[in-house]
Amino acid sequence: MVNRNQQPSHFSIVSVAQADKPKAGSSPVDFSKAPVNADLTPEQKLSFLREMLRIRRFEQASLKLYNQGKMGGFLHLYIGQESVAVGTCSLLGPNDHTITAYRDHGHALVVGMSMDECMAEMLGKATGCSKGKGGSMHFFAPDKNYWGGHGIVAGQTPLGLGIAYALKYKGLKGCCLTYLGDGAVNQGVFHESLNMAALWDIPVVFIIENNQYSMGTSLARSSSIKACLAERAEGYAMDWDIVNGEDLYEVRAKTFDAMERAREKCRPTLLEIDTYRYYGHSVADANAKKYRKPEEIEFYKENHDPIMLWEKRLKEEGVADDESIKKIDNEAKAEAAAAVKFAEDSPFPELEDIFTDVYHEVDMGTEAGRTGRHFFSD
Amino acid sequence: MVNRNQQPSHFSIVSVAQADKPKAGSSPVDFSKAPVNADLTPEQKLSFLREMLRIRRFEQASLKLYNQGKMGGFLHLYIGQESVAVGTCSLLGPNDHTITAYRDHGHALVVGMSMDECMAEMLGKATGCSKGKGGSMHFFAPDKNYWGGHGIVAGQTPLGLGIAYALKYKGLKGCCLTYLGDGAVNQGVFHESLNMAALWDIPVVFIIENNQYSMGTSLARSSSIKACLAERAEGYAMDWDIVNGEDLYEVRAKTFDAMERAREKCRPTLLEIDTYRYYGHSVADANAKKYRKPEEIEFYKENHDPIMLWEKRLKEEGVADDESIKKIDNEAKAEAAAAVKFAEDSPFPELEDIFTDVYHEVDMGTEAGRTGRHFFSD
Amino acid sequence: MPVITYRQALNDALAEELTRDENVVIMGEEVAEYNGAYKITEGLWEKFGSKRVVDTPISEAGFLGLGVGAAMLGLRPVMELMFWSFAYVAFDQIINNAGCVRYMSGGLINLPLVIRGPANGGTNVGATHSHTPENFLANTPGLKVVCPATPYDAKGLMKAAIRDNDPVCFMENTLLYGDSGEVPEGEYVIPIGLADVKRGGSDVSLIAHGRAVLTALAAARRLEDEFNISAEVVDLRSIRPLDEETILDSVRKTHRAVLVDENKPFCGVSSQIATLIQEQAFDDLDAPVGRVCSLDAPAIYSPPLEELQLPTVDRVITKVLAVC
Amino acid sequence: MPVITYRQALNDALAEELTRDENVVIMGEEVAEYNGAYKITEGLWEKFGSKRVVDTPISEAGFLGLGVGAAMLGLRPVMELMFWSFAYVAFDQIINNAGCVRYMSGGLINLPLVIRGPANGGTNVGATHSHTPENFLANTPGLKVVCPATPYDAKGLMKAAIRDNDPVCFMENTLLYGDSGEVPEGEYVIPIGLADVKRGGSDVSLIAHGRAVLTALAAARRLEDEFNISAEVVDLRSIRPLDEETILDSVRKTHRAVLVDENKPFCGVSSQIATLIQEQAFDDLDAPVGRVCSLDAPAIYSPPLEELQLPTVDRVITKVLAVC
Ligand SMILES: Cc1ncc(C[n+]2csc(CCOP(=O)(O)OP(=O)(O)O)c2C)c(N)n1
Ligand SMILES: Cc1ncc(C[n+]2csc(CCOP(=O)(O)OP(=O)(O)O)c2C)c(N)n1
Ligand SMILES: [Mg+2]
Ligand SMILES: [Mg+2]
Repeated sequence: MVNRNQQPSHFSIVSVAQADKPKAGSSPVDFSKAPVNADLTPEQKLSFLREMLRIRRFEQASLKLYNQGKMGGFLHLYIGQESVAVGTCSLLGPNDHTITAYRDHGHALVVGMSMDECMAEMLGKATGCSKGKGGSMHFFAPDKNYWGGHGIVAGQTPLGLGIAYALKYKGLKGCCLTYLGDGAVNQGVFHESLNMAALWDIPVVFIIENNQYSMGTSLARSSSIKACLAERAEGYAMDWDIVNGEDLYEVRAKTFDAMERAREKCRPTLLEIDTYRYYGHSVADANAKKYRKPEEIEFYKENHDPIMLWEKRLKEEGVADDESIKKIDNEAKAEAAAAVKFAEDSPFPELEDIFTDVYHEVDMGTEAGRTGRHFFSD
Repeated sequence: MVNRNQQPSHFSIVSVAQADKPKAGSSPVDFSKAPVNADLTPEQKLSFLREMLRIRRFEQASLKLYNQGKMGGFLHLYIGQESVAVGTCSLLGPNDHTITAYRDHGHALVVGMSMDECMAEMLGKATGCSKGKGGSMHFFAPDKNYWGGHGIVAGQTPLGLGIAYALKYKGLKGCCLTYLGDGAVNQGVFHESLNMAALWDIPVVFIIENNQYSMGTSLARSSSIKACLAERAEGYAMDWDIVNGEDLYEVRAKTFDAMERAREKCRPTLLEIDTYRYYGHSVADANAKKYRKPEEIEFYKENHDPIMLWEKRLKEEGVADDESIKKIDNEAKAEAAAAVKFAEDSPFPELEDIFTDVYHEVDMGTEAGRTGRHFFSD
Repeated sequence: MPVITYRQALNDALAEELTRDENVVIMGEEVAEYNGAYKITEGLWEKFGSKRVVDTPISEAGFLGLGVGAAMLGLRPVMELMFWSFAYVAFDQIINNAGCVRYMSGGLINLPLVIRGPANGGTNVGATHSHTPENFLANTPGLKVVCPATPYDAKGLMKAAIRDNDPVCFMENTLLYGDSGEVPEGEYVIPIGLADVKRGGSDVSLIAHGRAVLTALAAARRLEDEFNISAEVVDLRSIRPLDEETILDSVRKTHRAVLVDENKPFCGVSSQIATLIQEQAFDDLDAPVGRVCSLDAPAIYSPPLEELQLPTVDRVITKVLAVC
Repeated sequence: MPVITYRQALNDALAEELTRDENVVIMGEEVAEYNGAYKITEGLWEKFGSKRVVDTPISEAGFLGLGVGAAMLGLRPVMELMFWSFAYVAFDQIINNAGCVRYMSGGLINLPLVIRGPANGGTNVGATHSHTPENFLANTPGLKVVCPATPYDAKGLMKAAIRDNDPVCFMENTLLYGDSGEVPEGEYVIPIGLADVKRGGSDVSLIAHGRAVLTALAAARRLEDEFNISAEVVDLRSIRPLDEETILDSVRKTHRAVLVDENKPFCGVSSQIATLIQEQAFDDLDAPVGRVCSLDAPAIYSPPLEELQLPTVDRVITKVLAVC
C-alpha cells in the first residue's frame, strides 16, 4: 500500500468497547471463515461478482455518455470502490435501510434499482428514477429502502440517523447504513449525529468510505487524527472498527457485526472502510493526476482492485473460472448498453413538469393543495 | 460532590499526548506549588479574591435591577463560576485574547472592562460598552483583547480559532482562550473548529466551563461520552485535560500549561473545567429547582463555592483575614452600587443611533460608505 | 366560547394531535422535562412520555436532519426551535433536505414535518436572537410558512400543519404567547393558505402577518377614531401558500394599501406583497403601496429603542396618511 | 484593451490584492494546491505560498467563522465557498457573526472580510447546488452583496470588496467564468454601490444583475431588431448597497420596467426593486413593473428543462411586449 497517510495498514483497530476483538498487530484474520461468510453458496458469491461488475460497466457506459456531452452537471464515479457497496448491501434485510452521498450509483444498483432508470436519470429523462429532476447525485428508491443520493457533503448523515430513529420508534428490528466520505467527517452535522446516535441508542451504522481523498485533498491534509478517522467514535463511547475494503469477506464480516449490534442492541457503530477511487473526484476534475501520482492509481488497480481480487478468490475457491466470469461480465456490459439505449430513447420531461413533485398536497390535488397560491410567477 | 453524572471526580485525566502528566488515580496534586502559582505575591492572591467578589457583587446588583424590571431580555448569571474566569484570565499576557458565550459578565470584568460600562449596557444605555446595542449577552472590549459575548451557542468557537489563527499569521506569541459551555460541545461548528485547530497547529485554548447543565438538561442527557467531554479531543490528536474549577491554583496551573503549549508550540488544547452555577440558566428560568434539587445547589454553595474556598485558603496562608476580606468585599459592593447609579443616570440611545455601527464605511463617511443606498426604509 | 392564551391554544393543538396520531412526535431542546423554554409543550412529556416528547442536545442541524429522516419513514415530527433565529445553524437541513428532497426524488418521498418556534423581535434579546426568516423560507418552493396572530388561528393552523404532508415552517411569537382570545371547544382545523380579513374597511387595506396584525388593528382603530379613515385589516396567516385573492380583493375595494411587516425591508415579505399588488391591481391603485417594516439595522438591544425599531402604530398611521 | 476572461479578471484582482496587502489571505476548499474547483485561484498558491493561500477541510461553518475571527484582528480574509449553495451549512456564521458583530459591539469591531464563490443555476447540478441567496444576504443589514456580470466589473468590484472594511458577499457565476471582455491593464477599482447602464434606451428599462444582465442585453438587441423597441439595460452590479438613483432615473425616462432576475420570485431581489419603483416612481409608470424570474420550483436537473427554468430571452421579450 502506498500513500496511506497517517493510517495503519489494514487490520482491526480495537475500541475500548470491543476489547474481545483481535488486537492491532495480531496475525491477519481469514474473514471467509466468519459466520456470515462461511455458509455462502457459490451462487451468492457469484452474485457479488455480478453486482460489482454491473456497477463498473454501468459507470463506464455513463462515462462515455458524459464525455459525449450527453449528460449535465457532475459525474462522480464509484469505480474502484465497488466492494464496499456490494459487501455491505449484501447484508440488508427487509427492515434495513441505506442512504449515501452524491457518489451514489453503486449503492443504487446493488439495492435493486434498474440500470435503465438510473441511466435515464443521468440524462435528465422523464423515465429516470427521479423523473430527471435529481440527476446523478440524487438517486432515490424508497420502495427499496434506499433514501438517496445527497449532494451536500454529510447532509445525509442526520437523515440516516432519523431513518434509524424511526425504525426504533416503530419497533422494527432493522438498521440504517449511512455512508459518507473521508472528507465529510469534518462537517459539524456528522458530529452532532454521532452524539445523538450514541446518546439515544439508535440503530444506525455510519460507514466512512475512506478513499483517501476529498476532491484533491488527502486525508492527512483535511483531518487531524490519531490512527484513523473511525477512532473519533471513542469520544462518544461508540463502537467502531476499520475495515479493509478490498476484501469482500472482511467488509461483510465487520459490517454484519455492526448491523447486528444495531438490530439487537440498538447500538450505533462507526465503520471506516478503506478503499480507493480510480477516477477524478468527478469527471470534470481534470486535476486527477496532480494531487496523486499516476503510479499510485496504477498500483491500486494492479494490486488492490476489488473485482480482480474477488475473481482471483473465486477461482481459488473453485467457484468460478475465466469463462464463467467472462459470461457475467458480458451480461453486465449488455445490460449497461441496453440502459444507454433506453435512456437515449426516452423523452425529456415537459415544461409543466417543473412544477410537479414540489408539494405532495398539490400533486394529489387535496384541499390543502388547492388552498392559496403555492407557486409564484414573475 | 453530588450528581457529577458520568464524570470522575476531579483529577487529571491524561491524554495520549500528555503521558508525562500524573495518571488518573494517583495522589492529589497540590497545585499551589506549580511554578505559575509558587511565586504569586500576596497582592496578586488578594487581587484574585477581589476579581471574584467584583463579579459576584456586580451580578447581584444586576439581578436586582432585572427583578425591578429595568433590564430587557435575558440575564445569564455567572455566579458560582467566578474562579474560572478569574483563574484563567489572570494568566493573560499582552498578546493573549479571550472570547466567550452569552454568560459573559465575569470574563468582561476580569479583563478590565468597567462595571459602569457593563451595567449601562445591561440597561440598554448609550454609555454601555456596546452603546446599548448588544445587551447582556454581547459585551466586547477589543482594546482589552476581549472579543465577546456571543449569543448563539458555540458560535464563538470558530471565532476564537480565527483570532488565534491571526496571531500566528502575524507572528505574535500569544493565544486565544475560547470559552464554551458543556452543552455547546454538541454544536457541529465546535467539532469543525477542533479539527482545524489541531490540523493547523493553531494557538487556541478551548475551555469548556462544565457547570453540569445546559439550561435544564444535565450533561448525561445531552452528551454521550466515556469519562469526560474533553476526551473528545483525542479523536483530533489534541491535548486535553480536566480541571477542578473550584481550586484557583489548579485552574491557573493547568490553564498555564495549555497557554504555554499554544504560545510556544502553537498546539491547541481542550480543557474541561468543572464548575457550578447557582442561579437558573437565565433569570427568566423559573424552573431552576425542577431539573436539580435545591439541596444540590445548597451543597455546592456550602462546600464548593470558589470564593469561600479561596478566602479559606488565603486565611490559611495568612494572606488575608476576615477584616481585609470584608474590606475588599465592601469595595466591590460600592463599585457595583456606583455602577448601578451610573447606568440608571445614563441616557438611552437616540432613534438615529439605530442606524450607526452597522457599516464601518458609512460610520466613517468614506466614499464607499456614501456610494449607493445602504439602508432601506419601508 | 372559552378564552385561552395563544400558548394554551398551541399546547392544546399539540396534545390533540399527539393523541390522534401515534406517529406525531415532538422534539427539541428542553421541550420535555423542562416543559419548553416558553412552555408551549407544558405537561406533554408528563402525559405522553419520553417516546413522544423528546429533549434533544443543542444540535439543531443534527436534530432537524433527524426529523427529516424520520419523516421519510412516516413519522410526523414536530420539531421545536427554541428560537427561529437558531434555524441558521440548521439552514442547510431546512432548505436542502426539508425543502428539496421531494423534488429531487421525483415525488417519491414525502416529508410530513413541522418546524415550529418563535420568530420575532421586541423582547430585547439582541440581534442574534431576533431574526424573522419567514421571507427566506417562503422564498423556497417546497416549504410552507405559517405565521398565526391569534390564539384561534394558532390552534387551527397548528393542527393543519401537523396533518399536512409537506414540511411546514410554523412561526410563533414570544410576545403573543400570553395573549388571550376566543377558541372554540371542539376540534377545528384552519386550512393553510387562507388569509383572514380581521377588520372590514373601505379606505385603505392594511396587510400584515403575525404580531404586525395587532399593530395594524390598533392603527385601524385610531385611524377611524382620529382621522375618520376606514381601514381594512387583512391577516395573511400563511405566507406560503399565499391567499392572493383576498389581498387583491381588498385592494381593489380600497384602492390603497399599506403593508405592516416586522421583517427587515430589503426583500421582506412585504416586498413580495407590494410587487403582487402593483402587478395585479395596477389600475386599481390610487397611490403607491406603502410599507412599514422594521427599521433597517440588526435588532438593537436597548428596550425603548427596539420598540421603535419594530413597526409602531404611529408609523402605520403616518404612512396611511401619506397614501390616503 | 486586453480581452481576458471573467475568471482571469478575478484571478488578477486576487493576485494584485495579495501583492498589495500582506493581510490578505485566501482560504477555502481546494483553493491552493488544486488551484480552485473552478480555477479562480489558479497559480496563487504557487506564487504566494501556503501562508497566503490555504486549503481548508470541508467545514464551511468552521472556516468562515475562522475568517470572521481573523478579520477581527485585522487580517483581510477572502473566503471561497466552492458554491454559494454551501453557505447554508455556515449560515449562522454569515448572518450572525459576519452580519451582526459590528452592530452588537457598538461599532468596536470591524470585519474586512470577503466571502466569494459562484451562485447560479444553469449547470445541471441539481437543487442542492443551484441556490442564489443574494436576496437573503442583502436582506441583512451589515452585509454587502455584489454580483458582477462582466470581466471588467468582476475585477474592479473584487478589488473594492477586498479593500472594503465591511463584510462583502461576492457572488460569481460558473457560466460566466469563461466569458471574455475588455479589461484595462492598469489598476482600477469600481466602487460598490454603483449600477451601470449597460445599454441606453428609451422605451423600457430592463433591470438585472449577474448573468441575467446578459439575458437582458440579448433581449434588448432582439427587441430593437424585431420590435423596434428601445430597451435600456441597467446592471445593478451591487445589490446592497443599491444604486436606487440609477434605477429610478432610468424608469422615469422610459416609464416602463421589466426586471430580469435569476432568483426565485417570492421575495427575490426583483421584488425589492419592483417595490422601490412603484413607491418612488408611481406617477412615472405607464404599466406595472414586470418581472422575469426563475420558474418557481427547486432547480431541476434535466439540462433542457433547467435552461427553461432560468429567465430566457423569449420570456423577457414576452414580458416587455405585455407592458409596452
Ligand atoms: C457542504 C459542502 N461543501 C462542499 C461540497 C463540494 N464537495 C463535493 S464532494 C467534496 C469532497 C468530498 O470528499 P469525501 O467526503 O472524501 O467523499 P468522496 O468524494 O471521496 O466520495 C466536496 C468538497 C459539497 N457538496 N457540500
Ligand atoms: C444554536 C443555539 N441553540 C440554542 C440556544 C439557546 N440556548 C442558549 S444557552 C443554552 C444552553 C447552553 O448550555 P451550556 O453550553 O452548558 O452553557 P451554560 O449556559 O451552562 O453556560 C441554550 C440551549 C442558542 N442560544 N443557540
Ligand atoms: Mg473521499
Ligand atoms: Mg452548562
